[in-house]
Amino acid sequence: MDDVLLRLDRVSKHFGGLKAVDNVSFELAKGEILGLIGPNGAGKTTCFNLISGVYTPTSGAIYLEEKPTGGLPPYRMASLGVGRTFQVVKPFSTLSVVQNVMVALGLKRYGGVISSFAPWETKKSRKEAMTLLEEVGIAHLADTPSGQLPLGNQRRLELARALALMPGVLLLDETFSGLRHEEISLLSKLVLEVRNKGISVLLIEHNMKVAMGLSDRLVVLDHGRLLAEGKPEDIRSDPAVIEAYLGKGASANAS
Amino acid sequence: MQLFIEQLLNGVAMGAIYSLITLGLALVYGILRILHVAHAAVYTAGAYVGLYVFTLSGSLLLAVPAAMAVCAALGVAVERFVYTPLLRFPPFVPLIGSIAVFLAMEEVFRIVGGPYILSFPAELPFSGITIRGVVVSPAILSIYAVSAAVLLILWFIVTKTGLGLAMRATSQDRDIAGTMGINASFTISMTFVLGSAVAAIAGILVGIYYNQVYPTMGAVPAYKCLALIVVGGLGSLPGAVLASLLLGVGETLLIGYANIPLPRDSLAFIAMIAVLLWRPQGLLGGK
Amino acid sequence: MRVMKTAVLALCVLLLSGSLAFGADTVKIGLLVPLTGPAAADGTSALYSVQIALDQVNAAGGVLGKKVELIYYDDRADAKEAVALSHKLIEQDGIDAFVAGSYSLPTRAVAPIFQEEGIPLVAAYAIHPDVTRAGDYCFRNGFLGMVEGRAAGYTAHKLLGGKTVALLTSDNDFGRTLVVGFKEYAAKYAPDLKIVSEQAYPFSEKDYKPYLSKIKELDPDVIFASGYYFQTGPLLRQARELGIQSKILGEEGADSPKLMEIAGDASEGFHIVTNFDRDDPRPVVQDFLKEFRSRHKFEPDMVGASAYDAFMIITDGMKTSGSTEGAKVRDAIAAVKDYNGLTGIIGGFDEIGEVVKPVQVQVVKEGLFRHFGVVNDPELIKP
Amino acid sequence: MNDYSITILTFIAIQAIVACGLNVIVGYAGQISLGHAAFFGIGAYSSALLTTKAGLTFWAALPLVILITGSIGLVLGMPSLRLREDFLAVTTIGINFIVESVFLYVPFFGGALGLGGIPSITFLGTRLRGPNFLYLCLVLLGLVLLISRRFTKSWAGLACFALREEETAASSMGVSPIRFKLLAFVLGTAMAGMGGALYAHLMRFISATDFGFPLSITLMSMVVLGGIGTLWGPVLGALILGVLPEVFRPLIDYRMLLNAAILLLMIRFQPAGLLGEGSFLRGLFQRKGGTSNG
Amino acid sequence: MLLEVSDLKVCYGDIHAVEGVSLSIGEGELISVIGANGAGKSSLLNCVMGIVPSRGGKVIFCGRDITSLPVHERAREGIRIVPERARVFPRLTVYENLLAGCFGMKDKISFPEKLSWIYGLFPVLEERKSQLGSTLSGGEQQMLAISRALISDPKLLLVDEVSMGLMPVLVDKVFEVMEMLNREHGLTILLVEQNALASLGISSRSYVLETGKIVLEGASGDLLKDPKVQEAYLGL
Repeated sequence: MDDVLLRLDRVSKHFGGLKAVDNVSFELAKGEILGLIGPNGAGKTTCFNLISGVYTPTSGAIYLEEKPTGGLPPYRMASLGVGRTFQVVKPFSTLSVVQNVMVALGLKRYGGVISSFAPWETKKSRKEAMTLLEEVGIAHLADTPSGQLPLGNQRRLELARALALMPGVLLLDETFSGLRHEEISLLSKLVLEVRNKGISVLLIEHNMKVAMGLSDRLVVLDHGRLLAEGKPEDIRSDPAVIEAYLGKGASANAS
Repeated sequence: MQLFIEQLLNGVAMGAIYSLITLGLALVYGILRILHVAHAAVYTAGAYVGLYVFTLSGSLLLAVPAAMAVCAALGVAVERFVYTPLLRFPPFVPLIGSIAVFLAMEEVFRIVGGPYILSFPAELPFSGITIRGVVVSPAILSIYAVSAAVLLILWFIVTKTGLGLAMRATSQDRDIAGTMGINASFTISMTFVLGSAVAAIAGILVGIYYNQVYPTMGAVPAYKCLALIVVGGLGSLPGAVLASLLLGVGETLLIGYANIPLPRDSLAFIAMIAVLLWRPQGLLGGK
Repeated sequence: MRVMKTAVLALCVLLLSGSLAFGADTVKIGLLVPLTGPAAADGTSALYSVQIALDQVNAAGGVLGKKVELIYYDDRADAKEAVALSHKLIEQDGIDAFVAGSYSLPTRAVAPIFQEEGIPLVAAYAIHPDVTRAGDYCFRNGFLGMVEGRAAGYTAHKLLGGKTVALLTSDNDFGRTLVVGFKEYAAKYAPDLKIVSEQAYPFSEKDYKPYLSKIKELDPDVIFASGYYFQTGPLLRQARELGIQSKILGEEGADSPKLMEIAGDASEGFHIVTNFDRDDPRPVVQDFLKEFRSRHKFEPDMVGASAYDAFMIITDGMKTSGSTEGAKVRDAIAAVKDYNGLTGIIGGFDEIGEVVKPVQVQVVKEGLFRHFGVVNDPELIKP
Repeated sequence: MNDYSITILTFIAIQAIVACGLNVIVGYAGQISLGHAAFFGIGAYSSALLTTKAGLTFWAALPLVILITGSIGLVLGMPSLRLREDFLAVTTIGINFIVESVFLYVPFFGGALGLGGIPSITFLGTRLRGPNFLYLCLVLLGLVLLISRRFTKSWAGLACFALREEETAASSMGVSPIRFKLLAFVLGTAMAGMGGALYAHLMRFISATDFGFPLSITLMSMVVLGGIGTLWGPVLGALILGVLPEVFRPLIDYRMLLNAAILLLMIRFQPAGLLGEGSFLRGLFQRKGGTSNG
Repeated sequence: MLLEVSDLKVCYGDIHAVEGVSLSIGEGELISVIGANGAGKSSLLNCVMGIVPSRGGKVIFCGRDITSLPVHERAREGIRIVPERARVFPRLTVYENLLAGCFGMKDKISFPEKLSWIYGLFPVLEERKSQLGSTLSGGEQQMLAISRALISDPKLLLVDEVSMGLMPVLVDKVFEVMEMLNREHGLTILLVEQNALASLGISSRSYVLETGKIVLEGASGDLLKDPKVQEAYLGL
């Protein structure tokens, strides 16, 4: 692929003796939706933390537009265009919903001494934030403290926040879990729209229907290792995947 | 050489006293994650109650248990009325509560016991020994004996008894300990009982050793011992003892052999910052 | 927000302006003493002694036919509080003169205020040199560190016959100037006196063995151990426990009956240089001792005696000048000569306001401070 | 008002300035600091030295004092980047003790004798004293409040709030923890330095014990009591803790006990502070709508 | 019925995690609750155990209303939990972890007996009995968590996402043990799982939880065939 945006090259992350991510390589193309699936504890979120700079890889390298990024802290990754959501939602609890989004809108301001002292609550920034909140469907909650939102809306807020960074890559960590059916379809549509704007999406998803439905390609992790990679229909019928997911006994049962 | 051994013996005795106070702090930090500054007031209370009962009865055998009992009650009261209700707030809220308790209790000691230094005229039932010119005073002997006994008993309770198991389990995972039938709030109170009773012993020991009991005697230990539990690794009991002994010996030797321009009490904090730069989790702390 | 601000401000002003004193027909003398906090013991001593002085003056008919009123506040030995309270004493209470019964830091902070207002100030035991340098209204009844240091040198050399001395001082302003005075004496008057070691310990020290172990090896004739009684007491005990045989000399900070309680038998034969001689047969001393002992269940100390004198010097100045006017009282105090004080015969005050009087040397015998000697060489006691 | 009330109010205003600085660190950026008195002291000592030894006027020294204190704040704020909360708390206590002992034991800082002879402040040729000094303090307090308010409304302030709430998330939103934590330390300690300079020239004599750990506790209590992270909280806290001991003054023996007891009761029953979330005062005084951020 | 839960509600602040769940378990049953991440499964289980408070509804155990009992008293009534991610005590040895498991047990004499039974069940624990909990691998920690719950001979065992992060072999093993405990020892088990297939495979009845509410319930065999379940949870 010549328009590769993000590339993981034999990346490993060890915690003490635990190999959370073990020699994983995959690529994300521009404008692609790539699903990252695997059983609980397979290392998916660790992968996200490596890409977004929360963790530094034990070995291997990560390239963004072919520039190595390993070791850059999260805020540098954010300014390079990596936006993410968190599996365990991390709202800025006492800040209102719209302020949460503004934090991300400030990305371009935080670098300069003068620009970082400009006031944040301007008509322009509020309008930008409100547009994003409307997109994810929580504009009516703009002035509620984000800590008081139900989980579903907090997930939408996470998405709005990540979008506010105007990222080149969007990392969605189980953004759909805990949502109702109609919410899932609304946000799925949004993810597709985002992709159509040329933003690449890497998503972790447990709901197979959603994962299979949204993704152009899937990467399956198991015990930190890359188990399979391919189009949804291939993955669906891959016996190794079924076994990893459902256990041996189950694989016989299911097939 | 003789000087060196005397200094060393001294330093270990200082360290032993530190460790008796520090242990209570480490116990409390381990189970509640609170910096228990008021512990130093409990220690002062131990000295006062011990002295009072000793003056009335003339017997240390009565004074020590009485002081332990009163301090245990005091510790539990602080836990119940100040810490437990403030646990859900950021840690500096209970910390300020703790400091307020400490200051209030210092005032109570002054009002009840007077501002003057009281003497603790207990005669120790044995005399000192001299080995090859090295003088070991009865006070130092008793500090060794008492602190060794206390550490041993504490070690036994913490590692060998059901209560100790409950304490350790509660400090590592309070909810899960509860699911095993461990009554967390009772266990926490018992932790305060233990720590405070040991502090009472330390108070009496210091009172006798220096022959002084006064309202502000807790002021230095209150904060210095915080540095010690940080050096030891917050909540680690062996760490607390190790840090105390190291500091006791280190202070003594530094004063004895080097003319340092800074006072002894800031040494603990300098040591703490040095240790933190090297091992941010403390000497024996886990991650 | 604005509502809140004004409300709180109004409340505060209301609270502050609560207790305006009304000018009554009394002579008012102000006193600041630390009654809470770490210095509470000294403040309490000073207060008790001044109260005895007050009652004695009033029993004898007061000053200029008026009763004397004592207005005292607790300054916690804190400079900020002392500054605010001195304003309170001056404006709300309208005092005529002031007894500084507190430590150096607060006293030094308030001295310029009284100087500016023209109110005479007599410091009881604050030792910072700047107290009297604030101006001509400021006097001190206690010794400067230099004086007492020289006297200590003299005592160690002449009275105790020492040839070698180890210096072990409390590391605070007083301790340091004492050492300077001691060394000055040694350099000027006693070329045969050898200072074998010099150490300082921090104020909150409890464990003196590291220092003492060092001294023990040197085995000096005299140890000059400056410090307060709660420092010197344990120090004496620990020295004797270590088997140190040297004579030990302390200073006025150790002048408290608590010393003997703390040190026990180890205090026997301990010498101090101080400004209070309990064996002085003059009635002023013996009456005070009797009165203090009957009022309180413990022995008076040097801090109290010095505060007593500070109060008495002021009332005496009022009597001799026949006025309570600041300038006149100041002149009267400045002109004091051979005043019969509790802390000895006060020769007078020098041009800066420092007292000139003999330094007392006391020794502990059978658990009591007893007369040992006097240093009254004018060269040595000159401030 | 008489000089007594003015003196008390002047001290309150100075402490409010310093408490506002602490509030920037603790309230806005969520970093614990129990050694704030050290920076108050650094401000006081640097102003004292600049005006006595270097012969500068107060007005010339003030910007330098703010610069010096802020720079030292930058360096001593570094532990906050590495240590978790409780370790940081104890470390800042340690910084306070160490700074105090440096002042006390290094002869350059006057040692145990303290520093005296600090000139008073002159303004347009007249010496500032009494009410005029208070006005100066109030003007600077107003300035500090203005800066605080402006800070909460700036992107930098928003970044600090985000860091306070969720460091990982904030970092993933492009907020550099290093930059903004240190910024808060610099700003907060510079305010403390300004307060220190005022204190030095008010007292005209300073000594190390004026800047000990108990003062740090008082400052922290002011912030917590008034309402951590609120604009007016530190001022209200300073006012209460400044006036309370004066109210209790007639009860000589029980004064400090009552003071401590009231602090304890307030912490116990209004732990979020008097102007904090869910307090009774906030209900009374907070304007509708515009929240003052947390 | 051994356990009856009616209209149970759990909130965290203003967030509703469980919104009126009712379920019941008879003695000797093995029941599973399946659902996606964030459906409220763990909250439900933690609320039955008493770790999180309920905001409404009732929990009745052995005919006794235990809704307001604190967690340790529920434990003493005979409820035990295998928590999510095992949560073994990291700085206690394996042996001490097991000892803590029977803290409230009156009859201490049977402890060695129980211990050898556990060691028979999971021999690896005996090998590691003096190692600290934190040094065990993920699978060993799960085994320890199960053993710690079993050693007190509970009346009801709550199992929270035991398959999380385990190798398939171990998942199979763990589920086999669950099935065995239920069949051979008559242990009542309430299983909460994301791994729908495996848990439907061993349970008799199941509930499907979605966003805090029960949306489906019935015999596990029927649910396995339910198209909605197949689509959402089995990925088929």
